[in-house]
Amino acid sequence: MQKAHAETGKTVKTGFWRDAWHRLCKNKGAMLGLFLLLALILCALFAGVLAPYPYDLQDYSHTFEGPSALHLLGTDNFGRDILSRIIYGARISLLVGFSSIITAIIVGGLLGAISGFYGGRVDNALMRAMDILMSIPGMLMAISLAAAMGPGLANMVIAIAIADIPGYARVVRSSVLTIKDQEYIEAAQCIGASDSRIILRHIIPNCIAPIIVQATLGMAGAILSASSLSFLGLGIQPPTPEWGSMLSAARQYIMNYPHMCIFPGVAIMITIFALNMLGDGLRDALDPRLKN
Amino acid sequence: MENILEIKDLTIQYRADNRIVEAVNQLNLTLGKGESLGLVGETGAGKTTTALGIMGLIPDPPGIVTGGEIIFEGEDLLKQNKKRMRSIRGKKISMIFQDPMTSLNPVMTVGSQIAESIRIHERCSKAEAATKATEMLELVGIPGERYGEYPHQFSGGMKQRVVIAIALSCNPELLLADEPTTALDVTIQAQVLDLIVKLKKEKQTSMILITHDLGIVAEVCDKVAIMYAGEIVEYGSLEQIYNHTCHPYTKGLFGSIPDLDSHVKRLSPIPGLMPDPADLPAGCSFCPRCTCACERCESENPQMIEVETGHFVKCFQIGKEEEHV
Amino acid sequence: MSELLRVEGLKKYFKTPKGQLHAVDGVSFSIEKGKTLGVVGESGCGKSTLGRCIIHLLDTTDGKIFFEGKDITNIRKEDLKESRKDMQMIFQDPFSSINPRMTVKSIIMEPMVIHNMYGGDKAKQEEKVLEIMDTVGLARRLADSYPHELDGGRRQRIGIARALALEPKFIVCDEPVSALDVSIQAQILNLMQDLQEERGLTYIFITHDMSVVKHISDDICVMYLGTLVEKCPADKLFEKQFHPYTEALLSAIPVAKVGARRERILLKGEITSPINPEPGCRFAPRCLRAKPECFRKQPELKELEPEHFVACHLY
Amino acid sequence: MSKYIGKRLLMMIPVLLGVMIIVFTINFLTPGDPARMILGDGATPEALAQVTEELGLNDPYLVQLGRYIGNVVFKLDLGESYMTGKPVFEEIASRFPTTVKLAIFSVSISVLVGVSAGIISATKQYSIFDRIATSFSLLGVSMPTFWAGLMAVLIFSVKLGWLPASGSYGPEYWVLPSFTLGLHSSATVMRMTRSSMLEVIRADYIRTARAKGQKEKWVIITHALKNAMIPVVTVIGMQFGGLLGGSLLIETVFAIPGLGKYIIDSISTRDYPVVQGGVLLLAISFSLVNLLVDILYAYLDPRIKSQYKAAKKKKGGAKNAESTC
Repeated sequence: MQKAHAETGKTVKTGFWRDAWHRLCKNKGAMLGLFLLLALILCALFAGVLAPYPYDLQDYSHTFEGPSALHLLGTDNFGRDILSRIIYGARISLLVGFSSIITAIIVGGLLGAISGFYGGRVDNALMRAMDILMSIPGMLMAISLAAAMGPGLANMVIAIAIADIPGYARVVRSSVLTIKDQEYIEAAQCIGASDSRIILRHIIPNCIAPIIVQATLGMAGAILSASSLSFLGLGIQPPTPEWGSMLSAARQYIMNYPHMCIFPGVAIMITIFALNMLGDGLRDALDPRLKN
Repeated sequence: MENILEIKDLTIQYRADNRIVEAVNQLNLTLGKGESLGLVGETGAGKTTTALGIMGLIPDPPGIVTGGEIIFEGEDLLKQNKKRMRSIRGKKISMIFQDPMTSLNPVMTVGSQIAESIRIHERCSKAEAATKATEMLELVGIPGERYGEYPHQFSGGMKQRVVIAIALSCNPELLLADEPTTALDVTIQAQVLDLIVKLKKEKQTSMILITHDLGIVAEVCDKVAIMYAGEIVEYGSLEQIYNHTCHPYTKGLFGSIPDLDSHVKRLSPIPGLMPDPADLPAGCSFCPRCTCACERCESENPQMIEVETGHFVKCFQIGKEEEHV
Repeated sequence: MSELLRVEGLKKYFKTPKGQLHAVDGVSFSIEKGKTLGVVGESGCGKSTLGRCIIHLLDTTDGKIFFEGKDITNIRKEDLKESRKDMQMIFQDPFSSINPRMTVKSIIMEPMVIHNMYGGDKAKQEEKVLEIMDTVGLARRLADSYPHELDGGRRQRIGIARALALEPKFIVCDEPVSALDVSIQAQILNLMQDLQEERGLTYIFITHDMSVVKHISDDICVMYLGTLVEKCPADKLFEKQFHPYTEALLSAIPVAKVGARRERILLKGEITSPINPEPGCRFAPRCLRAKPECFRKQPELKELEPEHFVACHLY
Repeated sequence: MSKYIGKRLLMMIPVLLGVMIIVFTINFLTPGDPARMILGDGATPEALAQVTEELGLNDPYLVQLGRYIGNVVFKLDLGESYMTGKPVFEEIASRFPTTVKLAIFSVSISVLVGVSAGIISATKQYSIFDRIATSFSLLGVSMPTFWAGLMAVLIFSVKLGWLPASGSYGPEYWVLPSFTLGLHSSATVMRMTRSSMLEVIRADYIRTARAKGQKEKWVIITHALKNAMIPVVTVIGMQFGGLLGGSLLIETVFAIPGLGKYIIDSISTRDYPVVQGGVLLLAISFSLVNLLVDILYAYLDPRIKSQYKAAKKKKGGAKNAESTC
């Protein structure tokens, strides 16, 4: 199609990101994911405006109430409005997911890039270290780190980030290795480009796409880990509203007041679903070769 | 001579994202028994699609055969059911694929891949099939002991020999060879071509050799069909095409290859590029690149004309010249 | 005529888990200014490695490279950048040899930016880019296009334009037309010849295609498993070959003429491994005329006829 | 083959040492005074000092680390539980079988459901089955395990009353936890199998098999399956790690007295030797599973096996001519 345009002289502005965006727009699933994600981000940003009640407002005359017009998703054991707590909870989940992924990508990406670009002994040493880290299942790693460091938002972010680092190091390393093999890297050496220019102008722009995909899917994983940690009492502590810790508190009332257990879980599910859909869509959009 | 294969008005399209690509466009072709036909064209001309069409292996989606007939030994292959097609594939018509690196199953021994083909079409025990597969291996110049080895233990040329052994294991009537030597080095190519020609003679197989290399065609084929943008633009015997070239595209192809014997300082290439197959010109598809195109070429698609016995050309200019003469 | 590049006993070994891979093993030749040296051989013969050693994309294991009389084998990093202006390379794969995230203009301009040409004047550089695009036959309107919008032939023109941007004297061409269709291949070959005439360029033209190499070269080197087996002027080689490998190689080329089929010499077996090679002639295991001596000692390059060098014990 | 296994076993040694170092270091950095944990809050400073000295807690990090590794490797000594005073090894060894049982049940369910659904989905791409299965798997991967467990309890125990909600007193108690874990991880296995199958089905060697006239069913079974399973096996291995991590959550949700719940309980009682030992044991089991995966991998993919054979016989090197260009 584009060839035809070039042929007939019609100048249609195209670029890699523009094309990818067009492909993404055609993907209904990805658009649904993006829409849900934007909605969640809005919830998190404007929780104060959107939530019908403050998240910690206790009302002992209305405890354990099922969904009603007053409390759309019902109330909990302290009579707090579950909807409001879920809306505020989006803040924590998105914050934890985002910051732990950014940390993991920066550290893991750097290690992977060094490993892939320089190769040899550095690569060997780093990759063996990553192998060792990866031989402890991620969830187990996060749990033991969280247990050692104690509960709290920052500790949870660090625990999740550390558990995720080896994965990113591998992804970045393998894409750097693929790009390093391309002839255009040799061509850049040929015209006298310095190492830093090659890394900045040629390698990084080309491995950003797979990193974005990994980050989107990884953020889903990080939010899952965060809620699991909080569920086990190792993450966010009450009364701060967090979906996992809400479920942890609701567990003992499952026999009689199941609504307390359902809605926070649905919130987690929607978030993860949105990120997964968007991630899958991005993968197809950013790597057109995969899709035939 | 009796015709083993007759293709009439074959049209194959690929459909994706509201785009219709005419890969093969009203193609007509006949092949006599025992003949070798060279199907020549550049990337995207629709050569492989034609071969896959004959095999009934067009990937669907996105490919669809939208019209025409493929008559093989009196029956129209496009009208046969799946079961009948399976009994023809590998038995009566078989195919050698372009890339020997990827066309063998990496987790099966080469011997069992040959034996599989024998077991499908011939009533025989496993042991008999294995014996026959070993014979086939030796026939293509690979020691029988290597029966139990895996494809990755073979070099490219050796793998292509295995592919040939698979294709010829059931003595097919028609062999479709799709660029069988393009991926190989010159000296290995010579070995493999020699093998194909030798076996073809021994087994009296008819063959369609798909290639972009006019040199290979000159050495192997009796008939030549030149393909451009999904159509046959010139068809005739080897002698007719090479010594009485008519179509401007064929002339352009010959002008593009450096000659080993004479000394030409400059080549005379065809200007421009292959048209986008999703957006073919209204008239003759070669018209935008043609040096002798006229107004009629732009608007009207020329028909095949027989310029001499058995030599067909799809070009208005040829008819004109004849008239002038 | 003056000599532009001379290579003496060039060796490049790679370490592999199975042993030393002798990719290039003692190759010597020289090229005169404004001429084209064709290097032919089959895959694995070390021709690409040779090109990459000359252009300093790979370090050489042993041997010497002289450019305009200066020894540039172990050139310092700062000097290397300077010498890049004189020596450029055109790559094989029109798809992987240009960065998919850069526009045509920025690809061609990058070398000028790196070397701060035209005093770093952006407008001047841009003007120069458009001029080069004209020279290589790329329409100016494509300047802001991305490579994926263009076909193989145009992409290869971008690669050529990038190499020309520094106005080099010497270009290593690594199979520049083998990924292209014949009609496009002819266009690119013509372009390269025109450029050579206009700018007095010197080429090393690496290829596996005998007819292309004959067409474009003044001299031809035939390589087999890292060694140079025969070297002589292009026309001569096709009239008379001495080395049995060259003979077989030439006889294997299919000729696009009716009844032109020559007596074909079919080699036995396939190329042997370049890892820890046995002493003696590399071609001996496949050679139809090998003598016991061939398995013991590697033959030297001898001048059998004026300008015709052969490395073979038979002569 | 045995050489390959031997090499993999040797490679496990540094990995296990590394795991021990990590587990010990995490614990070393944990704030809190073990002596106080053992003696309780009422302990005198003298007693505290004595216990600290006995446990060697005043020694430098490396000395403690060396002692820890020495104890684990040579005496299987993981220390003593602060809570019960019994050796940690005994405590966790008695609970480990429960966790292993749960993991094996769930992995079986996961592989059975995931692989078969993935294969059917891929071979019938875009069918109703495919759409339903992909939607379910997408929901599956989006669900936290523990919430899936809670919902299973809500539906099957609270509402329907079919199965017990917690504890482990008989076979019926295993149904909910194993299916929750198994179906949950089958979602990932299914997605991987499907995409791997889809990729393999498009491969050239599948076309070769079809060109032989092979029935579609056998094309899938003999050619596609083994190739498609190569990446899936790796994912199943990774899933096993996920299941071991997931068992901590699921055992907590269903109150199953396994190692997972024991670790979680010990975290809340700050019984760190137990946590340390438990995590170490789970990490070692994961490494062993990965070893099994690697062996299975070599069985599925002859290319890995022959890397080791080629080193033995020198001929192999000469046959596979390396390309250097």
